[in-house]
Parts: sequence; structure tokens; C-alpha cells
Amino acid sequence: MTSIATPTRTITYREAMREAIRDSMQRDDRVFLMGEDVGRYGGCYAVSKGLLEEFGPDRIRDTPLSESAFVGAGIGAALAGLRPIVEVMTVNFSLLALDQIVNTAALYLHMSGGQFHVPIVIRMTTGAGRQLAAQHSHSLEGWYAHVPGLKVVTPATIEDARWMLPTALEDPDPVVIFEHAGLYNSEGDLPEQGGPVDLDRAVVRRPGTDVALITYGGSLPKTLIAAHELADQGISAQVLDLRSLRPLDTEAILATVASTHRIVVVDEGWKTAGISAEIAASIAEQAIWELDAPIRRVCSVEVPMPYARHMEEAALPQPAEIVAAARELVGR
Amino acid sequence: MTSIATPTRTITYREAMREAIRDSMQRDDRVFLMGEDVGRYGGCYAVSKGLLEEFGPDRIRDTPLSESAFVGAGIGAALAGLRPIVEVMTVNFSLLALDQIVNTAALYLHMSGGQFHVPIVIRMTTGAGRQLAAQHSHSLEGWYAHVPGLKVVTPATIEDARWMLPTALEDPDPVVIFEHAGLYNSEGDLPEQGGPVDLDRAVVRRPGTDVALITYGGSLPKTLIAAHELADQGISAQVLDLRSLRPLDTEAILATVASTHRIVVVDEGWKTAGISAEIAASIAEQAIWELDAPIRRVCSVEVPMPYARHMEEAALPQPAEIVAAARELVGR
Amino acid sequence: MSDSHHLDLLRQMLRIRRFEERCAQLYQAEKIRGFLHLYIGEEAVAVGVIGSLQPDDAVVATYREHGHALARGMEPGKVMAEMYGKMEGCSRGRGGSMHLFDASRRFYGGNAIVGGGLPLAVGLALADRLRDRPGVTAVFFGEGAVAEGEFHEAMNLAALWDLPVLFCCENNLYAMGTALERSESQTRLTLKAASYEMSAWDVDGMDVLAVEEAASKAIESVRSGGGPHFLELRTFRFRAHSMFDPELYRSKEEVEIWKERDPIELFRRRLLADGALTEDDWAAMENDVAEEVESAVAFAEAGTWEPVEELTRFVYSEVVPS
Amino acid sequence: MSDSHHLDLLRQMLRIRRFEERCAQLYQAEKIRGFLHLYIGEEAVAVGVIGSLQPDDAVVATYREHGHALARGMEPGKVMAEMYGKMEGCSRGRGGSMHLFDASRRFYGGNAIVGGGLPLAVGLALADRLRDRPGVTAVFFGEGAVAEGEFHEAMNLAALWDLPVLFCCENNLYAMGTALERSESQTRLTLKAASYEMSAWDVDGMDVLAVEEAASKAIESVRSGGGPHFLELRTFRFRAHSMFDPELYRSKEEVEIWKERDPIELFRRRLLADGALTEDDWAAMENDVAEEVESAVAFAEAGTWEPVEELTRFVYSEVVPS
Ligand SMILES: Cc1ncc(C[n+]2csc(CCOP(=O)(O)OP(=O)(O)O)c2C)c(N)n1
Ligand SMILES: Cc1ncc(C[n+]2csc(CCOP(=O)(O)OP(=O)(O)O)c2C)c(N)n1
Ligand SMILES: [Mg+2]
Ligand SMILES: [Mg+2]
Repeated sequence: MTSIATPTRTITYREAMREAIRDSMQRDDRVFLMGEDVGRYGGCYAVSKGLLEEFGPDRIRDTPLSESAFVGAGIGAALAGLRPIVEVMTVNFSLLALDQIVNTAALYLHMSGGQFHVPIVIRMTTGAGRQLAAQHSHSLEGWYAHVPGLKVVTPATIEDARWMLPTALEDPDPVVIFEHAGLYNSEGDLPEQGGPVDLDRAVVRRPGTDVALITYGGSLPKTLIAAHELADQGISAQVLDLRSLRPLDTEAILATVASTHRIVVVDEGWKTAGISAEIAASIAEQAIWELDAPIRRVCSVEVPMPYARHMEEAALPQPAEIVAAARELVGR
Repeated sequence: MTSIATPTRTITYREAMREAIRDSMQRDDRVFLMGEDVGRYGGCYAVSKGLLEEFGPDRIRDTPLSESAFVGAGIGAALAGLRPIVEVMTVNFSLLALDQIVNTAALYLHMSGGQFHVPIVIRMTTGAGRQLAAQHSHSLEGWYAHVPGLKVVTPATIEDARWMLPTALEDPDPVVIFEHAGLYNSEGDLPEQGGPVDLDRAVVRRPGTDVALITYGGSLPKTLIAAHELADQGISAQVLDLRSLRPLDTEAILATVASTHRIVVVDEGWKTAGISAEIAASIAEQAIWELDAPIRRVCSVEVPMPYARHMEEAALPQPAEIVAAARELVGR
Repeated sequence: MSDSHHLDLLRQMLRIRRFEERCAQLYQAEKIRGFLHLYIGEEAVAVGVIGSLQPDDAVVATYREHGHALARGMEPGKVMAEMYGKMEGCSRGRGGSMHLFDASRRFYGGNAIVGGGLPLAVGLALADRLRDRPGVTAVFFGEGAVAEGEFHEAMNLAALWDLPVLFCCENNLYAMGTALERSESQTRLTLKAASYEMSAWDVDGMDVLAVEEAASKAIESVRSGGGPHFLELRTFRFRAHSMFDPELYRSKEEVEIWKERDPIELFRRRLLADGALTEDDWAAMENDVAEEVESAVAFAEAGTWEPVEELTRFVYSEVVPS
Repeated sequence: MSDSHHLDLLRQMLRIRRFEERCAQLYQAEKIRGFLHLYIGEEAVAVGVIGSLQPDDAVVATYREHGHALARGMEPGKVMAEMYGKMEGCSRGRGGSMHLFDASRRFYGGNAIVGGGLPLAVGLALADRLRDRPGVTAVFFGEGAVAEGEFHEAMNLAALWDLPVLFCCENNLYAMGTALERSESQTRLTLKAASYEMSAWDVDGMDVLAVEEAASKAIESVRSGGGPHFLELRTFRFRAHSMFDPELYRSKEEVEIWKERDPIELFRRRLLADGALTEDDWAAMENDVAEEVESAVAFAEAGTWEPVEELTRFVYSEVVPS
């Protein structure tokens, strides 16, 4: 989406997120950030570092270890007209807040016959790759994508990290933003003239004709590496970044199928009934005759994530597997 | 699985469950039942009615409203050698216990390098259809099926209601049993000579050649009705009851594809990234060329469940839709 | 307090009682379906507390909230229509008995997850505080909810942040079939509040004047920045937990003893004794209430069904809220 | 208590200290990865409490559990190998620093979800109770965990059912960067226990003898059917929360003041003064400990990597447990 003409500057994903939060809070005094250690500690992943000094403890609000209560409080604050950004340190801990997210945030508008809007933004870190072992390495984006009433986005680029949040805060409904821990240090060029981006369209990050690699979030870099390797091997791989998991941009997915006829889905989540399954299923329902090969899914091995590096690497999707899957479909 | 020869007696699904619990408790004094109102109240759905008098409050243990603590306590008791049956009143409330189920029960064996087994059985009621509205009508079986380390079964027949529990209690790992609220009053014939049944194989409940209807749990009766209607219309529909959602009996699913070449998946859960997606995806990966038609999914409409009967009926999968989907695939 | 005010308290309780008695009939007649949880016996609590709130205050209730909705001034017709599942209902027929909502009265429902409303109330109060609005949020929950982790987290958060929340624990001694002493190791609930450094009182929930007095004082303190307050309202549910409950867990005698402390009958006798109420007034009041209930039923009966095509409306917003 | 016992307490604390100092180096050397949470400064707590337990008792700890594992008698080599991710590690290299396990010592880990171990401990105790086994379950958690709903639910359940659980709250005043007064509206943690009618004491967690005395008394009471007990152990973490923590939230001075109460140094001086320890004894002890740590490192270095083919082993059981 970065147009070549405009001047850009190089910043990290973390800085882009911080800029997005700061800018949104400066523009709208209904916006505030709440979560564990977002203030004095500076954020578990240093995203909110420095914001406490700028906005004070009312708007950069440290919470006790009470995931259910502070997420629920964010929902209540949203119902009462504020625009909370609630940071759940990681998706692993969001299990403790799921009742509030699923039974309150996602249901209130419909259940009240359209009376109660819940304009909350919930940010959480997701993913593995840093040897944090089983309880700190979940990727449960697919679970959230299952729930009507929620919107689920997965910024994978610097521009999305910078510009999805403002759009999410304008949205009248609950938006969950998944930030893959492996992306925070990634650097990229951000156009100076950027502005809010949509939350519902997938984007082709690399054009290609022989096979399409469909992915999102933390798996995008790996997938681009794989596409690069495939190019070296004479295979033109398209890379589609879903960006949003709910709603899914089915149109874009089907267009990809129509143009490449071979699909590899790359997802760090577990395979069974995950988001990768939904992508394959929607193709099997709507574009099956477009396929020149079976669909392939490259996902994490279905095991709790081990600590040892070599075992974790074996459990996670790797470029080599993506390349192998693509080559198998293309037949060379 | 009921063989015609053996004598049978007619009982309800609820009675079969109760008999399974009582029998298991009589055979093994490590088995106990714990949950909200399982004792003095007799169980929210009267499954455990009468058991308190028979086994006493130590083994038919009423708990406070503390889903996370009593499920976690069941896990601890299992770690320490007991065989707890923990009843979570409904899947809707299990959101409050998910941290214990996913981050402890499902992970401990692998994470401890094989040292700690968690032989717990967690029973919960699931599903809609009784006008209980959005917060009391979830079907989240697909979520549980996503998690390695768990086994997930969905007894849909009287025999499975009676004989899956003993097998689950013999299992060294956590087993989650989903009981659809709509099934408790259903009656059926139970063979006198029955015995424990497997937890991992799908079963063809009705043979058929033109199209296969793949389903489980509370949707089985509706699906059988649809198959019956289809027969009247000259279409032979096979009905496959998955019985287990984790592991999925992929072999049986592929056999069904090979024999009918047309697949309709019926699932009361939401479609996006649910178990219906996994079934379609595994076919798209492993048997796509066997298909003579696109895969169709008949699931609940992706909305919070409304209270009004006509709206709830419109939101849930109905035999008519199943029939329509099957006819569309068959082309008559 | 003036006689007219007392008569109004009596009328409010009577409205709830007769409304729900009619609901029970309509449930038998299958006009109302799903779960129906009656508040009969506990009316003094909702009337005493909610009557002491201001229009800008917020109310969060449970699945046993008919009394709270009526006490908050919601039209009986819209409430009854909701239980019928009609589009004219206060939640468009989508919520039913457990999910009554009214944005115009800051009535946030209607929550069927035990304890689920508590964090919500903390957030409503946080918003009022951050926007310097004078609102107080009253959240109602049963004594059974006290065992839930969400109670603990919400109490701590409200106290830690000094938020304007009035925690109203309706202690009717049972959570479905579970008696308080089988649910809490420490049954003196006001001690819980103490462990959060939150002020707390226990109140006779069968005496509407006692409830009103305690609630008014507490609300005044909360509104004036005194921080959150916890009220334990001691009451009793005269009916079964829901229409499915065989009540195996308690004796008829226990229920009978409590019925002698019926909040409506106690207050009626008292007003008669004081001369604030005459038998004629009472008969007239019964008449008015009966008419109100019947017109609510008529409104519900005349209501329409939401078109099935609208099933997917409001999963997401159609307009951006201000 | 005999001098030899005191010397052993000192040695146990020193073992943990030197072991972890080595871990910190090995983290810099990238031999250890992931999260590493050091217990340095808090050694008296694990040594005093776990030293008072019996072999049949159970221990549940957190992600900051190296000290507990060593105090429980786990081989330093296996613990170090675990942090290296080697197959010879106590969890086969799958858990790392946060997930140390030892079934043979009823050491149930090693839980990285704050508060997650509390319900587990209740269940372990329930099993011992139902089987009439004499075991006591000691569960360790930080003061930050007190805000979690799981703490509340577990405390109530243990007290309600009179279970043999010893709740050991390691109050080191900070939860990552969140000071206790920003986490709890009521910072006197023993009052929480009172609200569950659970007996509770606060203890100087920098004085190993005080910890041991309190723990022994509490364990005796729990074991003899006195119901669960809550200990608040007042201590301090000398190092950062984890290796990633820049410690922006507290002053160097605060840390320095606490370091003057270093549990090892305090106890060492005391024993020297008592004449129970000589400078030579101390030097010898340092030597023994240094050797033990180095042999643990050697064991870890010599360890092997689990074959990648075994990744899917133990997702489900290979054998049926008895
Ligand atoms: C989290 C959760 N667990 C269980 C239930 C089922 N349930 C509905 S009401 C109820 C009892 C609640 O008792 P209490 O809080 O005292 O309120 P009361 O019904 O007495 O007014 C239970 C267990 C639920 N709705 N939510
Ligand atoms: C449920 C949950 N929320 C958040 C975290 C992230 N986290 C890890 S340790 C920690 C602080 C815990 O503090 P405390 O309980 O006092 O223990 P201490 O680290 O001080 O020993 C936090 C917030 C987590 N692991 N689990
Ligand atoms: Mg109650
Ligand atoms: Mg701490």
C-alpha cells in the first residue's frame, strides 16, 4: 500500500504502534490506554514507553492483575461513551477475559436490539518464536475470528501498525488487534503522508502467478522469504496478507484462487478448526473448480510449544516448509 | 452400533448419562462428580438427580460459583490420582474456566516431558433451541477441538450417552464431553449387553449413496430427519455422526467422500473457523478430486442467538436447509 | 418522608409483584418462554435502591431483573412485550426476560452470566469519573456471585480507583440450590468489602424504608467522592429459582417463615396502622396496578414479530455512536 | 534448633543464590533463553517453607521457581539442563526456566500464568483429603496474584472445604512494575484471608528462622486438620523482574535499602556472631556450593537435545497412570 512517490521514514513496528496510540490520544480525549504495566513499566513490550509522562495516570492507566475486570471495565467505559484501548499483555492471558469479550462486548449490540454500542479496542500480543514455552506461545486469532460481533485485525506491516488503530478507534464496535511479538523490532518505511487504513481488506504483498501463499500477522515475513526463495527457483508466488480475520476478505481470497489456482495457507496457529481451516473451507465451498491442486496448509505442529529452540523451530511454520508445499502444488 | 439381536430397554439420554455416572462411581472409588448444583439441586438438567443420596456430599460435590477454581481443582485432583468428573453447567460458563482447561489441563503432560497425566473428564451442556438467548446458547465445541492435549466427544445417541463416559474415565488424558441440551429428553433403545465404546471413531448412522451429511451432537436428529425427507424425494443420503471432534476421524470422513462424492456439513456452531471448517478443509486437502460438487456447510447464522422463537429457529440449522443444500449438490 | 412518598413505595412494590405473578401465568400459557426468574419477595430491594437514584445514574442488573426494570421506570408494556419476544419489546424481542435494556434510562440490563455485570459497572463508573459526570452506578448481583473471581476483581478495582459504584448484593440465601453456607467459607458478606477497604452495611431487605435509608446515605457518600460502597440486602426469594426448579434443596417451612416477612404485606400493614393508607386506598391501588399490568399484556399481545430478514441487523453497528 | 540445622539453612540459601547468579551469566552467554525470573533476595522464603515440608507434601510454584525446585531437593544438574533446553532436564527441555517439574518430589511446577497454580493446589489438597493421605500442599504466588479472580475463588474453596493447603504469598512489593499500592485497595494482605475465615500471619521473609518457625507451625496446624492457612512472606526481589526489565518503576535507593536486609548475609553474620559459623566454614561452604553449581553446568553442557522426531510425544499419554 506504500506508494513509491511519497517521502518515507524508517521506524520500527513498536514505534509505529506507539505513535498511533499517542496520536489518537492527542486527537480525541475520550481515548485512553489501560492494561497491566502500560504505565510505569512502559509496557511489557515497551510499546507505551513514555506515554505515562505525556498523558498522566488517568489516561495511561496501570491495572492490577485482573484481566476479566479491566477488560470488562473497558467495555463499560466504551458503553458510557469513552474510547478505551485495553491492552491485554498477551493472548495467553486473554483466556481470563474471554467471558467479558465474548459474552458482553460481542453480544450487547445485537442482544439490546441495537441500543448499546461497544466501541472498545483490545490490543494483545500473540505468537511464539522466543522460547517462552507452552503457556506463553499461543496463537488464538482463529478463536476470536469465530465470534460474531467482534472485528479481528492483524497488522503485519509498519503502515498497518501505524494506521489500523485510528480506524479501529473510529469503529463503533469491538475491534481486537493482534500484534505478533516477533514483529515489534521489525523496521520499515512509513510514508510521511499516511492516513487511516481500512480494517477489512486483504492486500497482495507480492504479486505472483504460479501459486498463492495466504497468510497474516507474524507469518507474513516468513512467507515473503519463502516467496523469494521460490522466485529463485523459478516459481512465481503471490503473497496475500489477510490483514483482517473477521471479516475475512473472501473476495480477495477468491480472486487469488482465480489468478493462481494453487493455494498454500500459512498460519502460526494450530491447524484443526483454526483460521487456516476457514480459508480452505471457503475456497472448497465457493471456488473448488478453480483449483488445479489440493489446498495445502502450513501451520504449527499440534503440540504445546516446547521451550528448546530446535524443538520450537520444528513446531513452527518455517519458510522451507512453505517452499516445499508450494513446489509440491506446482509440481516442480 | 446397536446390534439388532441383543435385548434392549428404552431410556432417555438423561437417564443414560446418570446411569453412566452412577455405574462409574460404583466401580471406581477414585471417581467423583463436582460442579454447581450437582448435589442438592439434582443438577441443572437433572442428570445427577438422586446421586447425592446414594454417594454423599464428598463424591457428589456441590461447588460455589467459581468455574475457574473448581475446574482447576478437578485438574489438581486428577494430577493427584483421582478420576474427577467436573460438570460445568453449560459451555457458556466454561469461558470462565478456559485458562485452567487450556493452560493447565491440556499442557501439563507435554510441558512436563510426560511426567504429569491429567485424567479429568469435563462434562458440559451445549447448544441452543430453548429460547435462552445470546448468553446461554453458545456452541463452542470447535474451540475445544482446536486444542492439542484435549479430547473432545459429543455423544448424540443413547448408547454413547451411556457408554462414552466409562471410556473417558479410563483415558489418561483430559476428555471434554459435550451434551446438547436438546438431547436430554430424547428416548432410545439401549442394549442390555452394552459396554464401553471408543472415543475416536465416527459412525455412519444412516447409509446412503448420493450425498453425505456429516454432523455430530445435537444436530444429528435434525440431520436424520433431513435424510428421511431426502429419501422421500428419491435421494439417498448417508449420515455420518462424528462422535469425536478431537481427534477427528478423518479416515471415516474420507471414506464418506469416496462413497458419496458430495458433502454437506451440518454444525450448530458458527461457521467461521468452526469445526465445520476443519471438515471441509481436510477434504479440500486430502480428497478434493473425489468431490463431484462443492462442499456445503449448514451452520448457525453468524449472530448472537435471539430470544424470540421464530428468530432463533431462523438462526439455527433446520432440516429444510439441509435438504435444500443436499438437493443442490445432487442437482435434483 | 411524606405519606405520598410511602404510598408510592408501596405502589412500586405492588406493581412488580402483580406484574410478575402475571408473568408466571403467561409462562404456563407459553406466551413467555426460555428462562423466567421471578423477583417475588425481593421487591423492597429494587424499589428502595433504584428509587433513590437520579436519572443520570446507571443501573446494571442480573437475569432476575424485572423488578429493577420497572423500578427504573421502564414501561411495563415494553418489558412484557420483550418477554413475549415481540419487536416492541425493550430489547426488540431479542433478549427476553434475562436481557432487558433501556439506553434512555441508563439501564444496562439484564446479564445472564453470574458476576458478568460487575466489571461492566466498574467501567461505567470509570467513564463518569473521567468525564467528571456526577453519575453513580448501582450494580445488583446475588450472594452466589460473591464466589466468582469477577466479584473480587471488580471490588478491588472500584475501591483501588475510588470509583462511584454502589455494589448491591441481594442476599436471598440461595444460589439456585446452593445455600450461602455451602458457597462461602465466611458468610458475613460485609467482611468481604472490608478486605477491599470498602465501606459496607447489611440491611434488612424486607423493609423498604430501611433499604431506602441505607441506599440514600450510601449513594450520597458515593456521589460526593466517598468511593464505592457495598450493601448487603438480606432478602429471600419466595418462588423457585426459575420455572424449572423443583426446590428440592429447601423446606416449605423455611419459605413460609420468610413469607411472613413479605415486604409488601409488612409495609401495607404499617401504613394502614399509621393511617397513611386506608383499605379503600389499597383496593384502588390494586385496581390501578391490575389495569397497568393488563394494559402491558395487551400491549405485548398487540405487538409484532421482528421480520426474520432482520436477524443479522445489529451484529455490527449501523450508525456511529456519538 | 541445632547449629548444623542452621548451617544447612544457610547452605540451602547460598545454593540458590549462586545457582541463579550463574544462570544470569549463562543468560548473557545465551545458553539460557526465553524468560528468566530470578529469585535473588527471596531465598529465605523457599528455604524456610519448603524445608519444613515432608516428602509426601506437594509444592506448586510460579515461573520464579528455581529456589523452590532446589529447596525441594531437585538435582541442580537437571534444573540447569532444563534451562539449557536439554533432554536431561527435569522437564525434558520442554519447559525451561518457568516450567520445572518433578513428579517424584510432588513438585507440580512451574506455572507461568499468574494465579494459575492456586486452583491446582486446591485440587491436590482435595485429593489428599478424599484419600485420607496426610499430605499438605504448599502453593507459592506473588502479591500481584492476589488481584486475580483465581486467588479469590481458590481461597474460598480451600477454606469452605477445609482443605490442607498452605497459601504462601511472596510479597516482594512489585508485580513487574506495579507496586502493591497500585494493585490492591487494601494492602494488608492478611485481611484478605480473614474475609475467607482463614487464619493468616505475616512474616519477615528476609529472616529464614522466622519463616521456618511460622511455616512449621502453620504446616502442623494444616496437617492436623486445622484447615488452610495463609502466610504473607514479606520480601523483596533484588534483581529486575526478568532479563528484559529496565526497572523504570523503582529507585536504586529502594533496592539498596532492601539489600541491607539480604537474607543470606543477615543469617551468615548472625551465625558468625553466635559462633555457629567460622570464616573457614563459610569459605568451605562457598567452595562446596561453587562446585555443585559448576557440576550442574557441566551436566547441562553435557546434555543432549531431544530428537525432533519426539516433538509430538506426550501430547497424549503413552501409558495409563495408576
Ligand atoms: C457464570 C455462571 N455460572 C452459572 C450460571 C447458572 N446460574 C444462573 S443463576 C445461578 C445462581 C445465582 O445465584 P445468586 O447469584 O445468588 O443470584 P439469585 O439467582 O439468587 O438472585 C446460577 C448458578 C450462570 N448463569 N453464570
Ligand atoms: C494471568 C497473567 N497475567 C499477566 C502475566 C504477565 N506477568 C508475568 S509475572 C507478572 C507479575 C506477577 O507479580 P507477582 O504475582 O507479584 O509475582 P512476582 O513476579 O513479583 O514474583 C506479570 C504481570 C502472566 N504471566 N499471567
Ligand atoms: Mg441468591
Ligand atoms: Mg511480586
